[in-house]
Amino acid sequence: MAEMNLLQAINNALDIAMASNDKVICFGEDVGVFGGVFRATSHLQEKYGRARCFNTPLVEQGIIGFANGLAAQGSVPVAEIQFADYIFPAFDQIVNEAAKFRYRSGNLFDVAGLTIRTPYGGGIAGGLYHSQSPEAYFAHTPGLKIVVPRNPHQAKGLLLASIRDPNPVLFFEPKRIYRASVGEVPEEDYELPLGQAEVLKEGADITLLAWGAQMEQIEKAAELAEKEGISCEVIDLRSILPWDADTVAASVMKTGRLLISHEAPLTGGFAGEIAATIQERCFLYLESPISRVTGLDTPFPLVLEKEYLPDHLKLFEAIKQSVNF
Amino acid sequence: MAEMNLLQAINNALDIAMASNDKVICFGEDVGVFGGVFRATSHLQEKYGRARCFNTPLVEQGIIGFANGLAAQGSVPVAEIQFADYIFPAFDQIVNEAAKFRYRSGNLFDVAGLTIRTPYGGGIAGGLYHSQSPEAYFAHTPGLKIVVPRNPHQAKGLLLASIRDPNPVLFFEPKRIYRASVGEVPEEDYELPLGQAEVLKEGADITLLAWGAQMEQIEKAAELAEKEGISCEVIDLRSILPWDADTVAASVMKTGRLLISHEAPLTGGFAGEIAATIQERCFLYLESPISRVTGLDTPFPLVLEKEYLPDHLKLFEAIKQSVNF
Amino acid sequence: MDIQERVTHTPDFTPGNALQIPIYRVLQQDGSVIPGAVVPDLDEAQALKIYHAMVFTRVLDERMLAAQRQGRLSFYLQSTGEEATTVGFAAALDDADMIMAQYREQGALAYRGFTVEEFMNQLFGNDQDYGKGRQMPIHYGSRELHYMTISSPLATQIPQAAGYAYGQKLAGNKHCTVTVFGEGAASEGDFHGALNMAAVLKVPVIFLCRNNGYAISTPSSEQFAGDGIAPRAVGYGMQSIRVDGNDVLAVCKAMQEARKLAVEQNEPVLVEAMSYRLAAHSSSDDPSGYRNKAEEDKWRAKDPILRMKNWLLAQNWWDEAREKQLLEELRKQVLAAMKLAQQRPTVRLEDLITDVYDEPPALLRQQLESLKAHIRKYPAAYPKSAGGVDHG
Amino acid sequence: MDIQERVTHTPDFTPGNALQIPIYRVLQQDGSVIPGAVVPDLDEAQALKIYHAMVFTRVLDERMLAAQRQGRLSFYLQSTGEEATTVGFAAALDDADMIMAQYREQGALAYRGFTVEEFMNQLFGNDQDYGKGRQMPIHYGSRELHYMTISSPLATQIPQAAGYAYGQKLAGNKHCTVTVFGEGAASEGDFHGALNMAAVLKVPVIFLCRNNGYAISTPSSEQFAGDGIAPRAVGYGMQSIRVDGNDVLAVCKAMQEARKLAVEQNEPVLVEAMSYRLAAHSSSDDPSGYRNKAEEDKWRAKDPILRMKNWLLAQNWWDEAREKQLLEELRKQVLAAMKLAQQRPTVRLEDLITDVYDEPPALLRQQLESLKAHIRKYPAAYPKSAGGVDHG
Ligand SMILES: Cc1ncc(C[n+]2csc(CCOP(=O)(O)OP(=O)(O)O)c2C)c(N)n1
Ligand SMILES: Cc1ncc(C[n+]2csc(CCOP(=O)(O)OP(=O)(O)O)c2C)c(N)n1
Ligand SMILES: [Mg+2]
Ligand SMILES: [Mg+2]
Repeated sequence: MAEMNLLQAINNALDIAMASNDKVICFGEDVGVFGGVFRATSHLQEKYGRARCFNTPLVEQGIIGFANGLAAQGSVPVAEIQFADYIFPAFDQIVNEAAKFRYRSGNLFDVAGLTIRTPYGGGIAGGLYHSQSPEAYFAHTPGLKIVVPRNPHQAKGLLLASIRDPNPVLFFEPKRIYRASVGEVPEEDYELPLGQAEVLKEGADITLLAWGAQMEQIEKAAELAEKEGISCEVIDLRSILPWDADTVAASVMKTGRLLISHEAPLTGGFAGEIAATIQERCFLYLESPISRVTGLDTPFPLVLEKEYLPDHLKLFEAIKQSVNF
Repeated sequence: MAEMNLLQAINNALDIAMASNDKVICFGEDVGVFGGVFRATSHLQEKYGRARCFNTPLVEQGIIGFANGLAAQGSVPVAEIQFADYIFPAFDQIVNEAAKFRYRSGNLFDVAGLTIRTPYGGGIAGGLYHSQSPEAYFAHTPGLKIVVPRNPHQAKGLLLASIRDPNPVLFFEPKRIYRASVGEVPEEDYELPLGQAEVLKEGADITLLAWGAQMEQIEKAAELAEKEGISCEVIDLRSILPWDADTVAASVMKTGRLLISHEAPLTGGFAGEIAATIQERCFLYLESPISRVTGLDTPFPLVLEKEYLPDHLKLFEAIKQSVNF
Repeated sequence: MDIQERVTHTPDFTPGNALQIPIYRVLQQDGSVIPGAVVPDLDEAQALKIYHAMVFTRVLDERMLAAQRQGRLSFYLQSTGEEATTVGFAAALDDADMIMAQYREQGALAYRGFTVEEFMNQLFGNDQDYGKGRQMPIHYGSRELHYMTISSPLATQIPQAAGYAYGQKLAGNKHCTVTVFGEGAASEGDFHGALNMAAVLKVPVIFLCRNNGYAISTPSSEQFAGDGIAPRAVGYGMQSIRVDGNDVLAVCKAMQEARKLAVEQNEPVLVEAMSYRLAAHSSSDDPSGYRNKAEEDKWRAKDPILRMKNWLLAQNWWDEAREKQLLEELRKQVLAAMKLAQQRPTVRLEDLITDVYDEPPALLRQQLESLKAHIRKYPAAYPKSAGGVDHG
Repeated sequence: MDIQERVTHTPDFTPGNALQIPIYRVLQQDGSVIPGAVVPDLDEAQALKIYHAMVFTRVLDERMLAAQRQGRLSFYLQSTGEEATTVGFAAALDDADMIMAQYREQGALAYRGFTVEEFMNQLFGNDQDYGKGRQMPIHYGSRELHYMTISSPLATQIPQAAGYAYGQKLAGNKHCTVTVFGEGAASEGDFHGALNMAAVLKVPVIFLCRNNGYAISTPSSEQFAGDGIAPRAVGYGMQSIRVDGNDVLAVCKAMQEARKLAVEQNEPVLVEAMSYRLAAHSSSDDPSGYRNKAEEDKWRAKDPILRMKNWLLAQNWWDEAREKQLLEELRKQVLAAMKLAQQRPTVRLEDLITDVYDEPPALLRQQLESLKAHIRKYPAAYPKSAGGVDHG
């Protein structure tokens, strides 16, 4: 075990992936010599050479198009998009191409090896274009997997699993806690399962569900609630697509209440999908409406980002409201 | 009044919009001399000249980028994307640019005049890439309006309102019924309100909600249900963003049941957002879980598209299931 | 930095037409080789193989358009007039080079040996279609023949080809990737990203643009303002050549040379083949709305198949009797295969949910089960699948 | 079709370096005009106005980076070394021409008269910021000065500029649009769509590329393989010119000529200004990780402000005393304005939801009301807004 922050855990996972399979290739804007603007790919070019870790020109649609082709050829590309806010020029290559590659060819061809890493989320004074959480935009796309880790240990195991998963995976990294989240991480190679939520804490009165950096807020809110005698079950969804409805439904059947939180705007956010599914599966068990605590239905602001974000206090209030419905 | 099909109604709306405001400009792939591959822009170049109706090069991101700039300048661009399946290269210009233009500039600049028209939907033996219903991909984007008409009369009034609305509007046209949907359309200039759902039929037992071409299936299913003594309230949502939660909630408070249908895949579809909102607003009124009848969570198939689509029989079964819950 | 040394003191603009790239041509329409022209090495067997593929393609296109008109097929798309390009480029490659095409390159597949049955299975989306009846007709693909399954969104295959070729370079297998696209598709942003990345990363890829004058109804004069597509290569520091796309010998030779640059020097190359889309864009299109017959006739006179035939006749490698026999045989083959393909069973209901992921996730399996139960209840409404709902 | 007449019979490839566009330069570093060089018409007043804007920009950049280092500002981005480009191009325009820039063009705003207070209000996101505190520092905009609000996603403004200019052409107002972008941004797909559309549709737009050698850490050798950006214009049939971006006279003259082509002939033009990003990419960056000091020093010796100063001195339009006074004044101005801007109230809570649409829809109004109620409950947790929650 070693103490690592989330960035180091990601760097470590990439290092292990590249060492254990010479088909793994990392690239993106500034990922070469410089090691990426957040330094997630530090030293990889030094270790594995320019052919396997390199800068690309500044063209996201080209990067993902190139990655799709490389994956189709049998390589294992790990492409970085510098900020999740800049993934949209590659939307077509992800949604129309990567996601449909295997299906449309009847499994003649696939982009099994593809992983796309990108930092997401707010709380860093980034304004409209360095703060977005676009996971829901992709979650409407059969054929993709979507993963979001909450801490260094999770990040390493989930990233290694994503790189090796035989499907294209979008890996969203919570950049606000890149350095702030520190923890013990096994030094060896390990994987954590995709498509499975994790119950972090059992509880009786309400289920709290989130992913990524938002888990921190959820856990803080749960502490506040516990002090008022509300017993919270806390779940990290971890995979947005396919998502683990069974674990969530089992929890809600027990607690009778569900609160879901994400930073992205409410309307069309992934909490909506979860709420829709769970109200159907747990209809007779629900004691109060499923509650969503999210960003506002606006672009991401700068000066008032604290006001915009679903923090632990807003969550705490929503917990009380749900329990006192 | 004149009898028109849906395409003629759209052509007529564009004609009126161009005649009544010389700032209205129509362009896109093949929209010039040819009048568009579906002929929605027929004769407009002849009437209004090449400067106001023209072919563009084949580049969706360029078309919408160009349209954004033109709108910022004060013109009223009506850009056509040939198929909704091909809108994704323009995703960044729509989601990061058009939607955020006014907000990020503090209202110094806007793309008020922008309208994007595009044919969507399946049922035409189009397979993966001539069948998609991507409205939910955009519905997670504050700043956009999204409109889907169900018939010629609606199409004309909603398109005229969209072109004149001081916000960027995405206008999805149900291409399966371009020619099949025929009806009386007033010849004069008129607008129908954006952001308002329409109750087509009142009923007591269940609320059926859809939009666009799917309304036909919903109405057929309602007929089948009525024969079995189930009284259906039928609502056309018309605007996906902002959507009219008040009308839907009022209906569900009355009927106690809600079924929502769209062609797009279930997961992340807009029915999820509606179900999440309505379960919250109508919690104590719901007599059965809100039901979603949608496309499968796969890309759009070809040979088995009938099996894939949420047709009137699937809807009818779901209605019965909801009522007999 | 070299560029810093080149200085001028007058504000002279480089004109938009500073580069005027000529068309490389070998054959005249009468089949004679232009004196002094550089011809590819082609022996009789290969020449006849090429010709055969060109004629097959023409016959296939004619018959299948007719089949579409008769309502036997939902959609078809011909390549008439461009067979010299689509067959000629494939003939210049190693058969294991990867081809990532647009949709009008059935000639290349024919040259590589995609059988008439394989064509038909895709066109009719039956149980033998590699694509499992998911894509519209003409979206062929073959893993065995190193031919990437066609995808409708234009130009997406261009950066993918750069990536594929990068993988080939790393694998060190001395193969290249050829991506084919229209002059219309070359307007997409993906084209730009692809060529620039390929040039910077030095990958063995050949970008072959079929400049056939139209993108559906849009003439190339409304598609670009410059001297076609080839000069763009200079903007990326990439080599390029323009070739007469109706001249199979020129296409073949240009592609052989391009392949050498790609495979031996890891140099990407842009090749522009000048031709004309003689038929409608597809069975859904009617060109009379946007171009005149005189223009079509001018190009019909440049028929690439006739040109090659004339050359073969001049070589004494061909005669009219064999021509007649070949045409008859091919027509028969196509009709017979069509009949068979149409009679085959349709795709399996299960294949609605396979290949979305490597394994169908739980939700998809549930969706399939509900669908099956529904079809059992209303078998008449789902004639394609009702029969197979409980087996297969 | 002219192109059909140009024929060759040998498969000769056009090399990737077929076009070598020279750099147009007027001024030497010592301020002397190169003999025979074509210079722009500039009278003393305009020359001094340009110089003033350049020096102001440098002072602003220095002070604000320092402020960022002191933690007074979350972010800053300097334009050091590129002031001749960013001020020089603006000086060649009509003040009502639209500018759609990338983010490093504060020089153009300064030239147009954006006041130091206006700069500060944006940088500190206070109640006077036109952008209402929504975007990061340096995302300036001014409707009055025809300067489009900066947007972070790169290259998106390039096709927008083509569209804006099309609207100007239709309006017949004899104005053009100038869009500025880096050589890195020129790799984006939007660049390609924009230039091609502008060329085909003949719009009065000038594409000004600041080729400053780097895109964050990526050197231009890993950004493109060709001879920079200017030769790409030929691929679109568009005129182009390359200019020494550290030579304000050359930039100004080239842009004056480009503007004529745009406005008088509706010809889009590509202008490439060769320069160097002397500072870090932004306050978040440290270039020591990817380039060496020797390279920076080489370029520091080509300081564009010093070059212009030397010319002004040679013209007898300037002296050291005035230089000293100007610097002192500007520094004082900047510091004073910073202090004021920092002290101003912050943005209104209501502005969280305005401008998403022309009018906030019902759901947004509800969201604001809930937020207000929440802040009233926990005022200490929301210090920026708690005070104003019930008024303003
Ligand atoms: C991204 C995208 N936009 C639009 C279309 C619709 N479309 C299909 S073919 C075509 C024209 C293509 O022209 P070109 O590339 O010149 O090829 P050609 O048909 O001439 O062979 C268009 C616009 C598409 N398939 N994909
Ligand atoms: C679409 C997009 N991708 C990535 C970024 C992150 N980014 C900001 S600036 C920059 C480099 C830009 O370089 P260049 O265009 O040369 O301009 P310069 O900074 O040199 O002035 C990058 C990659 C972005 N803002 N937008
Ligand atoms: Mg074409
Ligand atoms: Mg740069």
